[in-house]
Amino acid sequence: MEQLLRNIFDNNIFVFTVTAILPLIWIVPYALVAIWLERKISAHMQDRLGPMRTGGWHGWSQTIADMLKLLQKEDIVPAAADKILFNLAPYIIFIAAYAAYAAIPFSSAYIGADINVGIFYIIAVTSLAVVGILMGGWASNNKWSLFGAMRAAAQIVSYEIPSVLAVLAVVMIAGTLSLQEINNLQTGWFWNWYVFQKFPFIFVAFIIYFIAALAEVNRVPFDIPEAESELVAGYVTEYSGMKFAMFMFAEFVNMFAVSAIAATLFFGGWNSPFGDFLGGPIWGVFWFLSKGMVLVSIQMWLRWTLPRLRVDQLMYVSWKVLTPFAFACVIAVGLWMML
Amino acid sequence: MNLVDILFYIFAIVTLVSAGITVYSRNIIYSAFSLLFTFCGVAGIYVLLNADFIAVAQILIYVGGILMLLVFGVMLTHKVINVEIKTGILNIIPGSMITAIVGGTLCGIFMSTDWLIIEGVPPIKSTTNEIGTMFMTKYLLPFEIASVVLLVALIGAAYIARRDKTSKQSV
Amino acid sequence: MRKYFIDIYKSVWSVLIGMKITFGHLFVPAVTIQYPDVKPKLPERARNRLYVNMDDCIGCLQCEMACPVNCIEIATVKSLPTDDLGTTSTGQKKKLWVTKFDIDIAKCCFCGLCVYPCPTECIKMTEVYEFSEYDRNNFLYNFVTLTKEEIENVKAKAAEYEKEQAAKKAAAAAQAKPATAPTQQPPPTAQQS
Amino acid sequence: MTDIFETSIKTSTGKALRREEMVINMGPQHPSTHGVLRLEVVADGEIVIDVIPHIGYLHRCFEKHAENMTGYQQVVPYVDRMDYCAAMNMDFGYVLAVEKLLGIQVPERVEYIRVIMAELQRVASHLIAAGTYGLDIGAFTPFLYMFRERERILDLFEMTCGARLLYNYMWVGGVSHDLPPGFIDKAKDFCQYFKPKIKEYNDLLSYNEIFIKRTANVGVLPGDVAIAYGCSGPVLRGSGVDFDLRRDDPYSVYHKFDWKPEIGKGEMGAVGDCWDRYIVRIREMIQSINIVEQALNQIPEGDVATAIPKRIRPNAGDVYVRTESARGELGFYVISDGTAKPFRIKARSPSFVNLSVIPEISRGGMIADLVAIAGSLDIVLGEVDR
Repeated sequence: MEQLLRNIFDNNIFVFTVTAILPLIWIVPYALVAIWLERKISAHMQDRLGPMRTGGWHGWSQTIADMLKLLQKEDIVPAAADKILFNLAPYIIFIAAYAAYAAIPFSSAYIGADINVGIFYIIAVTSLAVVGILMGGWASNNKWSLFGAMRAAAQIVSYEIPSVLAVLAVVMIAGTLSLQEINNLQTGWFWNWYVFQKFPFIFVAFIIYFIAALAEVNRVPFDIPEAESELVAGYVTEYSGMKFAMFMFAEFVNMFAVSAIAATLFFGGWNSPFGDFLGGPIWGVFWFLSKGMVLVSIQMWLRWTLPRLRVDQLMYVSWKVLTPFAFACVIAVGLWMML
Repeated sequence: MNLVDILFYIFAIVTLVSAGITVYSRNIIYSAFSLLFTFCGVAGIYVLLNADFIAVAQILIYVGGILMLLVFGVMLTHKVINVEIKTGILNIIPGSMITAIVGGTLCGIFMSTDWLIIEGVPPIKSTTNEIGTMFMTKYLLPFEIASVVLLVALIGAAYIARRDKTSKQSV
Repeated sequence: MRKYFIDIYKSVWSVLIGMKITFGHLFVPAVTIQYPDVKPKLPERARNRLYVNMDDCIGCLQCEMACPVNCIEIATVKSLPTDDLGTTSTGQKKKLWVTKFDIDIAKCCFCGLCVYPCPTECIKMTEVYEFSEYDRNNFLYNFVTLTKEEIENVKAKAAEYEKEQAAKKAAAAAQAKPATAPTQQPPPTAQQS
Repeated sequence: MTDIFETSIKTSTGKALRREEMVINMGPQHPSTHGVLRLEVVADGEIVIDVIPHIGYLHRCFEKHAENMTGYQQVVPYVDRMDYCAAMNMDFGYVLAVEKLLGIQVPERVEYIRVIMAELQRVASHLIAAGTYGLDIGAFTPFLYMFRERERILDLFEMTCGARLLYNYMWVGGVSHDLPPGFIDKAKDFCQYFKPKIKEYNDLLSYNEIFIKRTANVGVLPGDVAIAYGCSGPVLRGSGVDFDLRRDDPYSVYHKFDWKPEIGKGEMGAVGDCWDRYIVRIREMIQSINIVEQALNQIPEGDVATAIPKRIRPNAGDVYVRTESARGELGFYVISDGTAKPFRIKARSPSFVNLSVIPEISRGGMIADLVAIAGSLDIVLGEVDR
């Protein structure tokens, strides 16, 4: 891909810019569709219909209309807020969400940067979001926002541990941190996917990763930083207009990012489930995106089913359930590999 | 001046300016948050030095761990209800003396070192494997000592944070 | 330790049950309706906007009395014996000019208490429920059918008639001086006859 | 308040760490206060040290209004608006009080209609209570399922009296309309339709492990404390006290039906925790549906308007009548001075009394627990503030 672009444009800076922007071409329509999908899924699960009027077929353009509305809204900064940090926070959160896309392999031909420490890099940059959340929550100068920010920070930091351990189990089998190579190792039929290897340890690792990922992107049942019945809206309480949209956007971008990582690590990424059937780079994008979207849909499904945990129970789940199980998985996989 | 040079200067400027804010800002929160950019700038310079693993570890540990701890500390030790958290200027004379001594020493070392300059950029290759191998062979003892120290710190922290068992539990 | 594993098992199991239920509902037809396009059929007793059929109103003020929020305001003027106001659909003879019949629908609490006492069934609650307005003043519904001039005219006539009556009465009183003690006639007001 | 202050966190050397409490206002505009209630929370981090409820944001001078009405009948729409989630129960209590003052005996059919309406209203009210409780805990979907069923009850009410929320249906001496044709069949259909839904709620919410973990052993209200505070209704029964005015001080025709009050048994934790209060409501719905079915089968024919007095002018005197509303003991104390206007009406509203235990049972919990407790008490602010 990069070589192709280099041949076309013959200018390094331009090539890098184009490569960097490519995921945006996916993310923006994805976020619009995902927000619409979330509404529709929630509506149908609740025997409703959801948005039906805007745009014709099942209100498909509702999110676009909402975006336009948010764009036109007055940009309100509370008088008591710390203006610099208040304005900076949404961008940091978005940067953290978007930076992960640099190392996500969309297809065998396209990856933003095929770095050797791909998965490690993604784990590192997503932790940047915590800083943004703390910044936004503190700068709002609202006690509820601060509560939300504190909860978010504690939660994301805690859940990084089981998720990293679950990833480690896969990395141990693959023997590499590069996502593109991990994908290459899973080619062939779907039983070559890591989720079916070393059964059931990697499967358990996947469950652990998925639960931890839910917590890291603040989805139900781990949405306590935003818990609308407790903290109103947590750290986004004081935000409105486009800045609020940035938070929302980042949340959905993050949702896909963690789903994409799960798809890559456990479900063969851009590999077709049926060997060479519908293989190749172009179909690879299709497989990758559909695997990601299925996982995103499961996140939504869970959200509209479950109540939310309390702060201490959330910590309990992380430290006393997920972390020991993840450790057990890592050790079991290690022993299996030694045998 | 090629792309890598431009990037280097960008990262250097980001690092220096944000480090300056960290030091000179009267608002502790600003100091803490500008550390974010310092760490990221340093990580960028690591990348330019072909140390990809170190760069990522820098972000993960310093931003995800240490900066978080700092921000938490600042927020929790003060009345967080108010945005105004200011520092005063204290100990000007001893401070400037120490600064002068440290700065002078560093400058002296910088001038007297015979810098090794290599022609051309070496090919990028992963440092992860080598770091892993080194940890498990040559530097096993320091590695293990570090991990034991961390474990001790962990236990100590858990001990301090533990609720006093003798007093009646209320929850 | 055993409780720990039972808890994990129970959590996973109850989550799966919940997911099964919500997934099943994905394919259940929606129970909601697309409101402005599809409108629910209201039962016949539905209580919504008030309507007054002024042809039948005899100005008895029963509804005004019954209203718990005082949103109805009625003023009446006595008609002259020569006037013929017609009869209501129930055959009652109308005796009063209704010069004011205002309902402040913004105040109305839709309790329906005004409907029951009406002797001619002229005030009733209709099925109209979409009557939002941009201006609050539009919520003051005037039901009076008389024009301003007619009202003035009626009032003037009534006042004249009162005067005449008073004069007549005074004359009559002057004539029948030695009769019973002068009883003060109650002042003619816009009260129920 | 004694316990929590003594157990400050201590270092290993026994020195107490300095703590700073934060005063945080939950409400008046807050999603989990179910209206406009302000809870002044003294919190140490996430731990609630004290709660001070501030009420009065929805005060509409109901009692003063009632003294200035044109008559006793005009008070009914105002009574409706006290507990807007259970307006039928409110009407029921008030008209019983005025009827006792007047000494009217209403026809038996009216009694049956009133019981059917009151029990359906109790189901509707508990559906809101349980649904919004799920919402407080974070589950959105059960809320809409419960509202789906509630809409069917409201449909029944609408075809009977024309209104969906504030009915003004029960009048002194009778009801405003007789049951419409087809009502009994529709109501029976609804009862059949509703019974299996309880299992769905239980599977989706009541026995969900996360829900249990959030509510069991949270906000434990022991029976004696509940009695001491004067709690009533599901809050009292959730604490294991077997007391229901419909059985213990029967009014109307409740003695003719076969049912039993539900009490909390502490299945998931201590007796009187949030889960008990919640499950009592769920089970009461089944009992209410039972009563409705029996009443539908037994309802006699007759005229509903015979006992409605033309003019309500009770003799001077006073009367206190208590009924079991959806939220507990609803009492009306009515004083008449012999005129057509009530001299004084005092309402003993269950939500107001139940709200008073919030500080007692939420100290030492977390903010999320406070939300769970406030939801489990199921207060309606219209009734608290009147």
